[in-house]
Amino acid sequence: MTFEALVYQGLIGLSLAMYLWLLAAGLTIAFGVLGVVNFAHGSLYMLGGYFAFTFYLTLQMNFWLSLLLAAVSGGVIGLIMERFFLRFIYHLDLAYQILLTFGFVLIFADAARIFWGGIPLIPPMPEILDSTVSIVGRPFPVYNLFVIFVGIAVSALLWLLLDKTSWGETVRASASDREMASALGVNIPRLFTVVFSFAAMLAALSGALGTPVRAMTPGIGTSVIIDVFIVTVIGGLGNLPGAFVGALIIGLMKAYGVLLFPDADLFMTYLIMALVLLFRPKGLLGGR
Amino acid sequence: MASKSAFNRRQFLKATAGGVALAAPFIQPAQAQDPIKIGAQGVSSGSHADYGRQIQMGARFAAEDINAKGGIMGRKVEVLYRDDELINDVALKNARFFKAQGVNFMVGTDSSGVCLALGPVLPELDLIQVFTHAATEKLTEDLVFKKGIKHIFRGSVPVYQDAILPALVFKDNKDIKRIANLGADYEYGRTSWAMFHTTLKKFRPDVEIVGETWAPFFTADFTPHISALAAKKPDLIFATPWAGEAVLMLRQATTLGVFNDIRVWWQCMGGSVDVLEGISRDVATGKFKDKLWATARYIWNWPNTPENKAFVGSFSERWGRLPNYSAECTYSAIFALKAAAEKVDSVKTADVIKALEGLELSTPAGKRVYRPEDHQAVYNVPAGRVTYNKEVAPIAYLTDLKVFPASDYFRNPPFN
Amino acid sequence: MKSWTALTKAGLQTRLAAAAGAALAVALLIIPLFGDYVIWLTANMLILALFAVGFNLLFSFTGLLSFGQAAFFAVGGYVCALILLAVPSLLLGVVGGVVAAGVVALIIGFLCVRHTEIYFAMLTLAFGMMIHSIIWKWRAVTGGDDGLVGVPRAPLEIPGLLSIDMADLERYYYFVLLLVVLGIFAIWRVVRSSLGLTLQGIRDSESRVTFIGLSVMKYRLIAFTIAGLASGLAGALMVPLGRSASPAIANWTFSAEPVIATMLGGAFTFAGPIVGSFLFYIIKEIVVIFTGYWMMTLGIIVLAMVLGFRGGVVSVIQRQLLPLLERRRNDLGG
Amino acid sequence: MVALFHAQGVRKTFGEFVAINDVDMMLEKVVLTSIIGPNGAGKTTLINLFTGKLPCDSGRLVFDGTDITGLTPHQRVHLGISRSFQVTNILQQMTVAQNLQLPVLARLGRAGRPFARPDRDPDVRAEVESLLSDIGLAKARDVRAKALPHGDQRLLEIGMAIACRPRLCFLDEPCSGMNPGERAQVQELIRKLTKLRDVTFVIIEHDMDVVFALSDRVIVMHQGKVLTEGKPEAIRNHAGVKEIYLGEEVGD
Repeated sequence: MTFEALVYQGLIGLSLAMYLWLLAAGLTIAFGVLGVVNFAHGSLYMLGGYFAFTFYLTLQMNFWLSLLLAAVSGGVIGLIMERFFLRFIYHLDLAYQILLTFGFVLIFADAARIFWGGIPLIPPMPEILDSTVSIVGRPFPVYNLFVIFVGIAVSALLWLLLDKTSWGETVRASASDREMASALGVNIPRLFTVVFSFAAMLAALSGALGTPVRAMTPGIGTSVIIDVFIVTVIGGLGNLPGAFVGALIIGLMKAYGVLLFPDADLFMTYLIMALVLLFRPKGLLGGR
Repeated sequence: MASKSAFNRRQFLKATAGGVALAAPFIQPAQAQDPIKIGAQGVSSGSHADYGRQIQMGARFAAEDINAKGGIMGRKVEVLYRDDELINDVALKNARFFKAQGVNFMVGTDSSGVCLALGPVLPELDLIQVFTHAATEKLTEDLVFKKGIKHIFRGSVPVYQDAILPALVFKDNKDIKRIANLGADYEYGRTSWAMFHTTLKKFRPDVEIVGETWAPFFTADFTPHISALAAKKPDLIFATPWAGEAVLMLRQATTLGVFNDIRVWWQCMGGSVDVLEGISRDVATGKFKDKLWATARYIWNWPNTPENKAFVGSFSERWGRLPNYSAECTYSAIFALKAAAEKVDSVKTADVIKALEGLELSTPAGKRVYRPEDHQAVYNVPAGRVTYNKEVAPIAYLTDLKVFPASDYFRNPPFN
Repeated sequence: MKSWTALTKAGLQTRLAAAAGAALAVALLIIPLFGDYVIWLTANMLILALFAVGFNLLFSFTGLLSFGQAAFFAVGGYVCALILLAVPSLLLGVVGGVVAAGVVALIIGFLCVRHTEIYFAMLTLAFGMMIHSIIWKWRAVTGGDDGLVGVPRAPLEIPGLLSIDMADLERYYYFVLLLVVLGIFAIWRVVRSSLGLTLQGIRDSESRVTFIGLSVMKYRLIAFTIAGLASGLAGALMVPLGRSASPAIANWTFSAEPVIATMLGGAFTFAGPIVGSFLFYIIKEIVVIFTGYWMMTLGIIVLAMVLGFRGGVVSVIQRQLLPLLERRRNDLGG
Repeated sequence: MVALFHAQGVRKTFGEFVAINDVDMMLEKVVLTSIIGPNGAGKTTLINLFTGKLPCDSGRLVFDGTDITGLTPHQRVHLGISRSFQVTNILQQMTVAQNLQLPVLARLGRAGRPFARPDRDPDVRAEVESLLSDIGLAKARDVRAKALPHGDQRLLEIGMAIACRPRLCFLDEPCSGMNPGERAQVQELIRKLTKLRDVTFVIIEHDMDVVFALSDRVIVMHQGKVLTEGKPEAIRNHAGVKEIYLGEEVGD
């Protein structure tokens, strides 16, 4: 692999990693705090995409606003999921939680068909981002740079939010020890609702970010979720920095994989996950 | 062969006679005035839902058309539709359901895997299916021609036209020396690419393959594949991912500025309405620099015949959408069944099979001939450059149409 | 007194179960009278039932949630298909499929049983999808996404003993019925056996079982392998039925079916997965008649089930119906 | 007196914290030993190391002449070391009888039999019956363990520990949360088994009445080290012991 390819594919991989990172961040935070594995997390990505499409193209809103509103709408969906459904099954076996969220996967997939139809939807590329810059002598999409920027910005915000605010403290406290947190007078139910809908927001943002380059179809939710699981498990479930590392690994693997082992990319991702779990049972950076 | 299948059938009926007696609610013997039932299936859930929708629209539209003109031999046509989810076992279940509902014929099926699974079971069901989307050459070459399964027919074009037609279109273009493949990593992508470059190399030994990448089903981001190919500076990129994947792949290609450097992007199935609808805006804004070429197994703006115009007009009126190839193929398949049945004045499977073999029929797509050897409907399909003009159509469409006689690019028995 | 009610309850339960079993048996035997479609559906239900019962041995009786059972189903199916395409012997195909599935389960299980809870679920998911991508990629052998098609429903032959033609769906249905019943019965015996006791012990308290001198890993692996064998048998029966094998049966979405069926019928009961498998098909059959949006409907049902009557159908019967009946008995008695 | 169990220079650290600090310990056959010490002295950790729940950082464990340092917990059980837990650890979903069947099956090497009904195995039955009467839960035979009152659950766990026919049995606070009656029953049971089956019991206990009434020998631990050991009377009047227990009254 030439140095040029190394850099160029590397950047491509980095942008892939950022979509995964936004998704994985939400999934892993929700797991860390609520202890719930959300199969519908990918469906929230899909809904985020559709929302962004509707705001941006159908309602002719400004692109940035559409991203924001899409994320918020995703958050609202998440809020409803937690407040009226998940809330009642925390005490139950893992399988019930998985099954419940799987039910949402089915519902959202058909809902997308009802509201947006079966055909792939893709809005035009916003002018400002619709160009390329020369990197190692080759045109590189500005949009991918934008995605990378957003990914890093969100990481920074998450860090500030969780490490520098009192709210972040309570989140981390209840992530490490629920009883202790509630003893400290944290309103656990409210916290759960907020955290889950925040996680949903991140998923929706990832999807919204994807709309101009990744057409939305009703089945997209199930096709992304497995990658996200792999990412979070590699990093360690409930471990935020772990999710970032996992996203980088899978993103770069997908990009370089095309050059190195073009015939085995799916297999490689699963292999990586299996190997990590075999040698670091709780993920690379350790999880719950 | 026919006699053999007849024998199977008798055996089959004998075996289930006991069941039939008590299964009145499931199997009604056909009387003259009962409707002729046609079972249609395709994928209408998940990412490819629009293809099943098109099959459904085509079938229902054909039925309405035929019934308006007095039905088939005076009997009304009734269409039953089911979602096959692109899964073999669901498709087989649906076929059994149709059988139980006493359908006379079956049409549809999107996935190659599904049609290959369904084909061999048709004799057991004693039902004809005219496949109207699935493109694998194995269906007609292996199952019909080599294995002699006479219940299989295909009204749509096999991979020949995705793969061999472009070779014919570009063989004389001396600027194209370096070709690359962005393949869908499954049989359809593998076969198409193999057929394309072997055919092209026959005419143009000087052409070299500079890159091959394979993307699995349900790929959300093709940028790694596209950039890997772009690095190889190809003149022509041959791409097989279809439906939603084609739409997002083409957008990603534009963001990578691929269309500045290449001369041609050949998009298999790019002429499909859902894809054209998806990429219309980019076409309108010249994102593809007129370098995007595509084909489909039927396109609404060819042939330029009154029959086609009438079909397109009334179809769009009925459904508010332009007909996709799967819609036209299904529509025409049902008319083929009508013609065959009326020709022998019977809806018995064996009779209709005989009648369909060699049947000539004028359809919106032009004249179709059902080859007796492999039961493949032979008809011409154009390839063209993707363009946009809202005066002509609300969505992107194909222009600069290159039409070759089907005989040039259809593989012929004995398929060696 | 306490023991008396306990007794009658047990008696009532067993009698009720026996009655239900008998009714089911009769129903299953006369199924072919309702025509091919019903035969076909029922055969599929039976196969899912066996698949789910195997899954449930892991889930309810060992405390492991596997999300990769489809892998073993697929191995069983594909190996059976490959054998049938080579040698037309149903028995050979089925046995071969089951053995292959067992071996693969043994290997994957060995790597998985160190884990529990979500990590076990994720690891099984990963290995399951590895099998899926192998099947998808190894085109020379598996036919890639086209799968293996035109698999003959070969006759059931034991040289010198018997030879039964299976071309006829009805005959094959009885073959499936027989093997599924045998398979489920075997697992039922396992659950009631010393081994079953050990597994349930592990479910209740890993450390306690360790400190009465048992290797938790070893017995988890045994359970995992048995579940793999059951999945493999289910797969090996499925392929000759549809006369094809496709990668879809190795996909994680297919691994979800036994989970849903088990939850639907009732986890932590033995009959749950069986009842659930039948419901799973019946519900979908009914739904698709009324709407093309079957996914949404199924999803709503799943939600209602998880939130509404959690234990699933079977335990609803046990918890709600039986007490009523008992009260009746007691009233009559006193 | 012969040494049944010998620990040499056993050490265990959790990060910075040294839980067990190079402990040497000799446990003699049929000498009922109690390990006492304030909370955090490392009593339970020590048992976890001896029984294999935790691996030793360094040191050597010898049981009846064989080095067991590297053995897994269940291997140690087979050699004759069993234990109960500080927090009740029984098979909640199963009946009392089943809770006792399992260790018996394990000892007889029949726990893996795929088709044999455990309750139909005459050997198992006989032994379970005697265990049931030993721990006085014969009446509760068919009750689900989780439905038992706390005291009975503790008894059941002791029953499971001895069902392994151990030669060395560690009981971690066997009497915690028991009423006087049950305590008496436990002491009675421990004495009986020591006599009948030569079981060497090692108990961790906070209730000094139990300790002094029961023990032949008392080991006092403090901050991961053995502070002192000796006959109960000696310990009762040991100055250092009083000191570390300051506040907590020793004996009455």
